[in-house]
Amino acid sequence: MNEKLKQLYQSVILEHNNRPVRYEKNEGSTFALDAYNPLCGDRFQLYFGLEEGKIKGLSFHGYGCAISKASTSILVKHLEGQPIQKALELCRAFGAVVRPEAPAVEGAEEDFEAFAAAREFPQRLKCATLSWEEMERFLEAETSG
Amino acid sequence: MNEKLKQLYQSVILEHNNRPVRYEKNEGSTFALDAYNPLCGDRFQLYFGLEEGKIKGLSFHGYGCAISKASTSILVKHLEGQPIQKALELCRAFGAVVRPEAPAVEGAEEDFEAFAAAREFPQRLKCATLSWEEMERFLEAETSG
Amino acid sequence: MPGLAPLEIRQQFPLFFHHPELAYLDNAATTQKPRMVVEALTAFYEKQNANIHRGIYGLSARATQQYEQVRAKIAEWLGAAGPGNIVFTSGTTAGINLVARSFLEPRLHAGDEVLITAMEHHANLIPWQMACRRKGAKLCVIPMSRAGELDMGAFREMLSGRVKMLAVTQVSNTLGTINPVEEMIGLAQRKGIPVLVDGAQSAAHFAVNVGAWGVDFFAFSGHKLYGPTGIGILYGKEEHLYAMEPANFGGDMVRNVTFEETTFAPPPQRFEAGTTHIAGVIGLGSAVDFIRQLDTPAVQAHLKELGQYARALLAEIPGLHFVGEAHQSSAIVSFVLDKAHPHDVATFLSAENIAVRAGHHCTQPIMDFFGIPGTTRASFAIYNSREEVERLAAQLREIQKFFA
Amino acid sequence: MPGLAPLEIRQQFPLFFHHPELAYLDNAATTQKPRMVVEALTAFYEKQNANIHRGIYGLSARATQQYEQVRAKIAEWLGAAGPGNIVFTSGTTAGINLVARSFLEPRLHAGDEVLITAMEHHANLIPWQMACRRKGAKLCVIPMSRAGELDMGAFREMLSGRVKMLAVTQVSNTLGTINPVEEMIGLAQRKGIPVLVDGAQSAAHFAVNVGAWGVDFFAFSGHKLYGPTGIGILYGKEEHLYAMEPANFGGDMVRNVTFEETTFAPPPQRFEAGTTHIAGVIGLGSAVDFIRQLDTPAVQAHLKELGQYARALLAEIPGLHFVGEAHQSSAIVSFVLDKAHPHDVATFLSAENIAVRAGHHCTQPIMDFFGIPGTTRASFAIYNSREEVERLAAQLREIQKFFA
Ligand SMILES: Cc1ncc(COP(=O)(O)O)c(C=O)c1O
Ligand SMILES: Cc1ncc(COP(=O)(O)O)c(C=O)c1O
Repeated sequence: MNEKLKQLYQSVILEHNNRPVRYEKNEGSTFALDAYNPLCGDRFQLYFGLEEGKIKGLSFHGYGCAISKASTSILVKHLEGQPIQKALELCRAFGAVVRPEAPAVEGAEEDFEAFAAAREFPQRLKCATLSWEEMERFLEAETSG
Repeated sequence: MNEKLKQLYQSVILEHNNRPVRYEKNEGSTFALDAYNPLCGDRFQLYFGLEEGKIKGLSFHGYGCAISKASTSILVKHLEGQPIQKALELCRAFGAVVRPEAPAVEGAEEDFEAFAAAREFPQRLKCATLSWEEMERFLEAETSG
Repeated sequence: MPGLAPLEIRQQFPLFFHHPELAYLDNAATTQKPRMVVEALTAFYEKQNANIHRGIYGLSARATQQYEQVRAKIAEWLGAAGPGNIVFTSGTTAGINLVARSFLEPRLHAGDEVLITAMEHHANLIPWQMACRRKGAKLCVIPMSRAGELDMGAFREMLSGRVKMLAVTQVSNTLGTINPVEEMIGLAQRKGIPVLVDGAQSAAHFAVNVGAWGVDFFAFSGHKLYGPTGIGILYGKEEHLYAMEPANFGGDMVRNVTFEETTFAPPPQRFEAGTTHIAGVIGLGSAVDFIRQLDTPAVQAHLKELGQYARALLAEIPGLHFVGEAHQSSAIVSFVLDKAHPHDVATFLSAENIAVRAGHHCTQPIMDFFGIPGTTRASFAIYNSREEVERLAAQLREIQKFFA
Repeated sequence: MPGLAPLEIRQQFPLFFHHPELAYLDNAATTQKPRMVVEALTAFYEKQNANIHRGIYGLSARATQQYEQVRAKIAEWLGAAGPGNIVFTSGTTAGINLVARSFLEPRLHAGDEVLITAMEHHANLIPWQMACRRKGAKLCVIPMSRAGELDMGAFREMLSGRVKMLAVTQVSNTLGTINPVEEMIGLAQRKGIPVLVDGAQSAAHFAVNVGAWGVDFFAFSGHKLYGPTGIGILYGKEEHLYAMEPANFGGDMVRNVTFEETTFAPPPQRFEAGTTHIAGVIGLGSAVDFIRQLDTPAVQAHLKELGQYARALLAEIPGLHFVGEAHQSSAIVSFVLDKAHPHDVATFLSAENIAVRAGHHCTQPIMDFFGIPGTTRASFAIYNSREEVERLAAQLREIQKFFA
């Protein structure tokens, strides 16, 4: 087996894939984003509310590969309780870590760094960013609207 | 200018093109066949009747290249007055002269032979056979029906 | 050819010269191209290139002749009555859409039914669904077993007087199932129901005889047949083709045009509006030459053996479950692993130079039926070998352990 | 490039290596292919071939990337807002048909009008005619003068509130006329009328800027642009593409599929059902690279000069009459001879290795307008030379004598 890939998975991904953060449905939440990639079928729901401009009660459910599931789990871990503006910055910081063309980011969250290895597997980029991009779009609409 | 082509045209074609046999409309004829090649636009009407099983009063009108016009003129010349069966044989004999894959025909009419040169210009085959094929279809339907 | 020597055949495919280590097991998506096909394309562009049908000069006349010779060759190869039955399309998808829109829709009425099977590719599903929706007709689905075999009893019962069309794939691109299309055509036609067979997965390796089958329509793609992209074939019965309106209007498909009125050329020209994919036709002709020069029984035996060998080795991997276990099946093997998602599996395989496909394979309803989001699929062609099957199995075993 | 050296450029086209004596003057039908385009195709098939969009392994990922890079490149080249405006089609004909059926037809009602011009190619005529017929709308034709110039006064008057679409060719493939499309787009859009420009004859050599023009749709073919057959482009405004139903249904263009219901992917994917002509896209990308690396003003000056030179030499031949003598015209020269039919002329030219086209050029209404059955047409491209024009004129002079 390929060593780079093993590393990518072993550092953070397998752990979050096997023990995801707040992996539960919440049909009654104020917001439910649908992060869906029709080309591959990966699909996660992100449940949350907004209280005093902060993301509250964030959880997720759905089905996808280890990378998409782990990246969504990390999203939940980092965005819960964040003010909208800060959450948006985190989304952008995550994107900057995984995108091959993006400049390296100083001081990015540690477990974002695991996904830097995904740069070597560009065909999996979309898996890593699926939920993050959906959330980013939502937050952008919130801040601009 | 190409000598083969000049020969092909000079022997028979130019003459019939410039002085076609019975080149006249006859809207009142019993039959009027429409020999038309939509790819190039050549189009001739063949006017005639049938009397006692013989082609009578054959004339033609229309527009086409020198080859198609001359070959139609020669059709008119040879088929006028012929019994259906003999006319059909002449159509087949003409086809056999011009088609590159056909065996040479013994005793074909002399002015058919001019068109043998058309074998070297297969892209013009359809011009040579346009009216003949239309007539052949008609005669086949007559004899089989 | 006495038996099939994969390594020798492999040498006819330039891609493996550039990727010698690659185990290319994604042949159901597209096949690689033998040297002679690439050379036919190159030769056309470099020596022969001209537009067809309307040119008097030599290049154009020769291009036209070559083009029409391919039509005749394909007619013969498929067992069609003549070249007039062969329409050049851009692929299977375009062919099926043409039939759904131009053949079925005008004769479909509210309350009518269209039959497809539970294992159709989206290309042989959505066009019928849309025709049904536009006409208020009903799309009925022949059910299948957990093994991925059609329920022929149910099929017989569904063949009512309301059914206006049956569309079925000869081979499932996801399950590998070979459907009894000849029997199905017979049953449907006894009730006067026209049948389209989707030959995307079968045309390359199966003996097709549209004439003997009496099938109404047969569609396939060049690119899955060792041929170029952007070209495919729709076979149709002559009376059907004559009854159909063209899908596209333009040059080269008309008899007469004025601003008030247009009359169309007879088929197949009627369906080939505009400048077609001339080089693609030439390349497809070369691909058919390639296939015909192979020993078909040897090819079939080779693929059967590869499929069986793959199933035998993979069956021993703990936590691996096949998706599709039909008795009659082609060299297409789909599976899921208990702990590893198909994409992760494919990524790990890719890192070891094994190309497989992961996902729904454009058959979402099959995924829904089995309650899974996707499968990993290995699909074989003539250049694949037992050694590649072994590499696949060995890697899958490690992946399964890694994720367990 | 300081000026254009036809002989040097000619060396980039392998066809002229195999046919060194050929004066290829049928470029309005299809152009020859430079070596780099053929090599891009070969390289794709030999080193890169894989299906796109759904593959996780390296080959497929790279093919997808290359494919989408071509889309972005073409968007930039055309001055489009982004790659989302660029739909890969099989050619101009397919693109126009898609717009007529999916954009115009749903918004066309009985009594509405569609405007085209008196000089449209069948591909930019019949699709609109058919849409009008199906909806009981009226096809209105902007008249032209005997010189082959549009009557702009009449056009302005025809721009009523009933008009739902204007479709116009930028360059007439028969007359050579260059139409004032920018002005026409402006006039139509001031009345809220969407405009399609047929770029089949202009995309290769004209500076196109769909963004600056504000045109709604722009369609052209790869094969007339030094690119492969079977591939073309439809540019469309984003809001229009979003509003349009796909023409074909199948794989890769869906969001969700069940037997009951299908939802579609956003454009442009929505319009690219099934496996597309992947190699053709790669080849088209290379053709655009080829064109961009040329010095556009020099190309235009060269073609203008060739056209003018041809018109000057041919004007001296007794009994020769031009068909199309617009003030603004492209390097396309159509003519008739008093005594010789166009086909005979083309045959005699072909025997001297001069390839021209004879016939109605898929513009029957133009022939009806001039009361002729066809023309002989010489159309020039970057590799043509003054010497070829001279050969053409010399032969025509002899032909005219021979038939006189
Ligand atoms: C002005 C014009 N429009 C449309 C077309 C049709 O292009 P294609 O045959 O490549 O679809 C052509 C080419 O023949 C043309 O010259
Ligand atoms: C069974 C089946 N039908 C139809 C298709 C569609 O073929 P294409 O994408 O070449 O149009 C495919 C290929 O993906 C297939 O496997």
